[in-house]
Amino acid sequence: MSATLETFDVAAIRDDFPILKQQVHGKKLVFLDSAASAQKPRAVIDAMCHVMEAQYANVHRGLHYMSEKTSDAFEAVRDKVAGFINAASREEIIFTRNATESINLVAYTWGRTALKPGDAVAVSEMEHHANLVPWQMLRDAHGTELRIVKITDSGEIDFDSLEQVFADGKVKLLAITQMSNVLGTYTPVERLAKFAHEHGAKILIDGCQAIVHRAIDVQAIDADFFAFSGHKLYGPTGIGVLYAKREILEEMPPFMGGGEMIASVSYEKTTFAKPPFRFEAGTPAIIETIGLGAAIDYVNAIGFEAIAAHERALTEHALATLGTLEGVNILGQAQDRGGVISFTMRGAHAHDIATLLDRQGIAVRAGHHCAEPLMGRLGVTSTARASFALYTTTEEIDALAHGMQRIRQIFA
Amino acid sequence: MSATLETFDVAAIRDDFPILKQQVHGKKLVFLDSAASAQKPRAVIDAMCHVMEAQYANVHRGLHYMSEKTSDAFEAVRDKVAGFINAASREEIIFTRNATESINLVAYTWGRTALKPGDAVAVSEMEHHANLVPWQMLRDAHGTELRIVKITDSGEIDFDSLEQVFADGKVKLLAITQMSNVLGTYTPVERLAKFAHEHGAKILIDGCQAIVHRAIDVQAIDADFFAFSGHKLYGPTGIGVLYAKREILEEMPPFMGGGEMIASVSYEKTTFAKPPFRFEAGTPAIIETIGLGAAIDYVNAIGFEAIAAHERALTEHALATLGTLEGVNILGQAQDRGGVISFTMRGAHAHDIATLLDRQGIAVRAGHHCAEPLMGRLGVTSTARASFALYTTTEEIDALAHGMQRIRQIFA
Amino acid sequence: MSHPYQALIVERHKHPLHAGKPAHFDAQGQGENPICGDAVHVYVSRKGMDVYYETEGCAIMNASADLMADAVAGKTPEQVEQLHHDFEKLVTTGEENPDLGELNALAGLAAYSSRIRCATLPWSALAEALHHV
Amino acid sequence: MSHPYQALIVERHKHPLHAGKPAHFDAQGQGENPICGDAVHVYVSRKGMDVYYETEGCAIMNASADLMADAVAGKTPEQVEQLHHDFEKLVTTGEENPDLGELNALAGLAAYSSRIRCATLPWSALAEALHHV
Ligand SMILES: Cc1ncc(COP(=O)(O)O)c(C=O)c1O
Ligand SMILES: Cc1ncc(COP(=O)(O)O)c(C=O)c1O
Repeated sequence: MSATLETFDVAAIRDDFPILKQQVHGKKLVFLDSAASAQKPRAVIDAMCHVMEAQYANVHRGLHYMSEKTSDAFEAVRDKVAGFINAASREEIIFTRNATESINLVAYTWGRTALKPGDAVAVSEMEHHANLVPWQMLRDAHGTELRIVKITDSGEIDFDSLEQVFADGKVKLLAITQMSNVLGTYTPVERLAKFAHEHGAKILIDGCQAIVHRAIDVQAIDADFFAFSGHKLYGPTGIGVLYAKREILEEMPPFMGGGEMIASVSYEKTTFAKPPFRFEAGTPAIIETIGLGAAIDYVNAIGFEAIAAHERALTEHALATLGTLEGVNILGQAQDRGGVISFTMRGAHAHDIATLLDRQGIAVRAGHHCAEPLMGRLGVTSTARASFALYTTTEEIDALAHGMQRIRQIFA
Repeated sequence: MSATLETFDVAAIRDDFPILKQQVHGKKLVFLDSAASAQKPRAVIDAMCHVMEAQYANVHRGLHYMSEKTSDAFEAVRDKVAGFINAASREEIIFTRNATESINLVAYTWGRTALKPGDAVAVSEMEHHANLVPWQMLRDAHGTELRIVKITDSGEIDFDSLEQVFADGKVKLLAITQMSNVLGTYTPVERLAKFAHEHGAKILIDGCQAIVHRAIDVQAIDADFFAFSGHKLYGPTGIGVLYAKREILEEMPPFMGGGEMIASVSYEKTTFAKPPFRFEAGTPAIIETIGLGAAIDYVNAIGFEAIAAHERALTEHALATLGTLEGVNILGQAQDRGGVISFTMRGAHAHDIATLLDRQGIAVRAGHHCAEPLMGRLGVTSTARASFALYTTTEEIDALAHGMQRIRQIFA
Repeated sequence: MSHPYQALIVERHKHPLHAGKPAHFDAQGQGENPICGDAVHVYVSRKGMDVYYETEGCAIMNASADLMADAVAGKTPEQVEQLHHDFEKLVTTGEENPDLGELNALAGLAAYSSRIRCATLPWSALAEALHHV
Repeated sequence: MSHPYQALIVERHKHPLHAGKPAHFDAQGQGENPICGDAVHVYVSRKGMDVYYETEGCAIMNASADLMADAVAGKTPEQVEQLHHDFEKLVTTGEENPDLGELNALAGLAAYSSRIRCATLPWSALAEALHHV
């Protein structure tokens, strides 16, 4: 982990990721599917092993050494996450399984109390199912409305459409991605938050993709809710985060019931703990939370300035290289876009592309990327997608371009 | 891992658990808090490392090697869990974060559709909050009733009370523990299931504690729902299981919305996937599920016959040793009981006991053990609790008894 | 494990022998995979088990449909059922089966569990059609 | 880190000097920790800052209450507030503070974050009482 802005040493970074030495079908692994889930650095693996080998017990109220130490390590990650996204306080950080649970938690608790039947939730045309289906389920169970903010042909938020959707004042929540997992588009979240607030709505930001590539400041954004997953941020699976402003959390009823989330229990009347514990029922993902802490340390040590510069160079190279390939069409052309590139090839189905690239050791994803309605908007049924991480190299993008040429030859 | 029924070699087993070599306050660690969460064998740690070092990608529909292999390993654990509890099919196994989520899932989905306002849910007096609070929340949100089945003074289910609770035919669900995490009592789940079914009710079994110590056969029990956590079964945190009969799952609406749990999505109408995927929204706890698979393999290799025999011997030794200590009172005296022993000491608060034992390297838990109403029933505010695992030794129980004597001297 | 894109697969995808909707047919069936948008429509003429199809999807599905039409030609419904069964086994286990002839070109799919459905979709559609005959 | 059960702690737990409800007092306050059932009731006579208490709980809480009564005797409310503040710092950091005298016996608690509340509960109860004076 020897990278700084001046000396972003991708070879040294790759050495931190054991899996990158693997071969696939006898070929060097070229992993271009990090937007689905990123690989894990040695530091994360070691942190998790260390818990299990040397310092493990259930957390909170243990009263013995192993439990005290494990609780301290666990709760220290709450501080770390708060610092990472610049939350005003640690109590605003709730641990969940993944971003999907974070968003569902909001829909089930805040959604069913702060929203009234007839109120509307607005989402954009480029949401992941995780930020669409919970609002559909809320609509069907609770009588709220679901409205769709259109995107432009270049794959950016259409502000005219946004105005229209908010015109009658019924929208009480704008639930929107900070970075599309299909088009790579970044949305202008500060502007969107300001817009939502001026129109009397709260904003929930799906930060799943953005948090991997950019420094996040929830206070600067003025986000009401912010959700992300550990596994895309070089951390383990099984751990996600929901940030929400303290005054909102204070008012929210609990989601699941059980241990940890109570203040006191009797058959007649149970009182719930204060946030964040009110929202964390049962034994938490202790090992995974500590793993997430190590992932944040890893990313911080490299720094987002360096990461963003590296990824910007990769993205530009990829757009230039893939964009000129005969028969290849890149979807989306937002001004502000990151290292997620969806494409199609004339005469070749995305599935065929993915399987044929895989034979060459190159991992890309193909399908609707959990964004079916967006596929409809783009007029395709599926795309192939290459996505970049801090360990991705220019050579890997060249390998992808070369692979695409071979596929073209096969299907020509 | 060289144990068989004939040669249960606890020393060899202890070698499989790296943490057991740790010292605490300069003393040998005596870990008697496994009922809160068990330690992890090398095999589990290795399995998780292996995923992260050599074979990781997001699961399902990956279309590339790493994703295919990871999906296969992940789904193989579903078969393994099905075999472990003898479910009729793999589709009856749903992965959750922990037992708490498993029970909440049932309360939110089945509870809000199959149960009608006025229907009753019955729980026992010795439930963990995880199997009480979700039913209170259902009562308060949905208008169901919550009824309490009494326990006898020896800490067993009071069948007269059970009859009374079911007398008016309103109870539609009996939600009950298979083993008390406070008293160590096993409940007669086959008999309870038969009773519930004869009275037109379903049965949900909280198998969190029992599954660690006994072979489970959900078909022989005729359980409708069965819940447990991986972390108590020598597996990682962040992974739990809900078993439910297929015909019940088919009818259940989804819990959380997002990726993985859909069949197709449009703004107007989303159709949900079949069980089990319908209930698994978002990126699952991939690494942890594979870790759980390794834990099951580990336990199976030793075998429950050997484990149960070892733990029975430990429990008898503990009851004999602690039971005769001046001033020490053991709570509960069920006929069928396992290696979880709660006790109090005259003149010493449970918290003092726990901290003073900790100074001697002995980890026990103290408090209400997430079973506040049971504390009231037992006439105490808290207890100290020692709990045993397959790596526990007789010497450790002797150390506990010795430690208690020293505490007695301090407070005498 | 053999390569999932044998020359024969690519050939049949590019130059299918049985694609298109026939003027006459006795029954039809369809299959859809909403996950990837794959869709197939199968048309059968009872006499001689003459099969045509229309597809929207990947090369594997196209080739599989075309090879299926070849393989079932002249067979009885019972024989088709047996072939379907053997074919499912082929693509899930990867073990070639001499009875399956050119269908064995799809054995390499076994390494790609998420692609198996692409190959079996035409067969399910045909089974549906035969149920309606 | 010092042992959390210094002889003084055990001594004061067993033979408290300020336990019991006094016949006369100016104010009272209470503290409860539902997690473990600990409860404390504090009675203050304004003159001389004379403190008595009733507790239900562990040795740490009992001893802390008794040492607190000693420490605050004769102090002004402002001085009590300062002591309270210093005491919280003591039990969270484990760093002894010469100004705290015998209260330093509780410094070892810092290693047991879940027990710190046992020691601070009497102080919160006293603060509540003084607010009502
Ligand atoms: C009997 C019982 N039920 C439920 C639970 C809750 O388990 P978890 O915290 O893993 O969800 C526990 C664990 O403390 C338990 O002992
Ligand atoms: C933009 C976006 N939102 C939400 C999610 C859901 O994340 P998870 O599956 O970790 O809950 C993803 C991941 O696929 C995503 O890319």
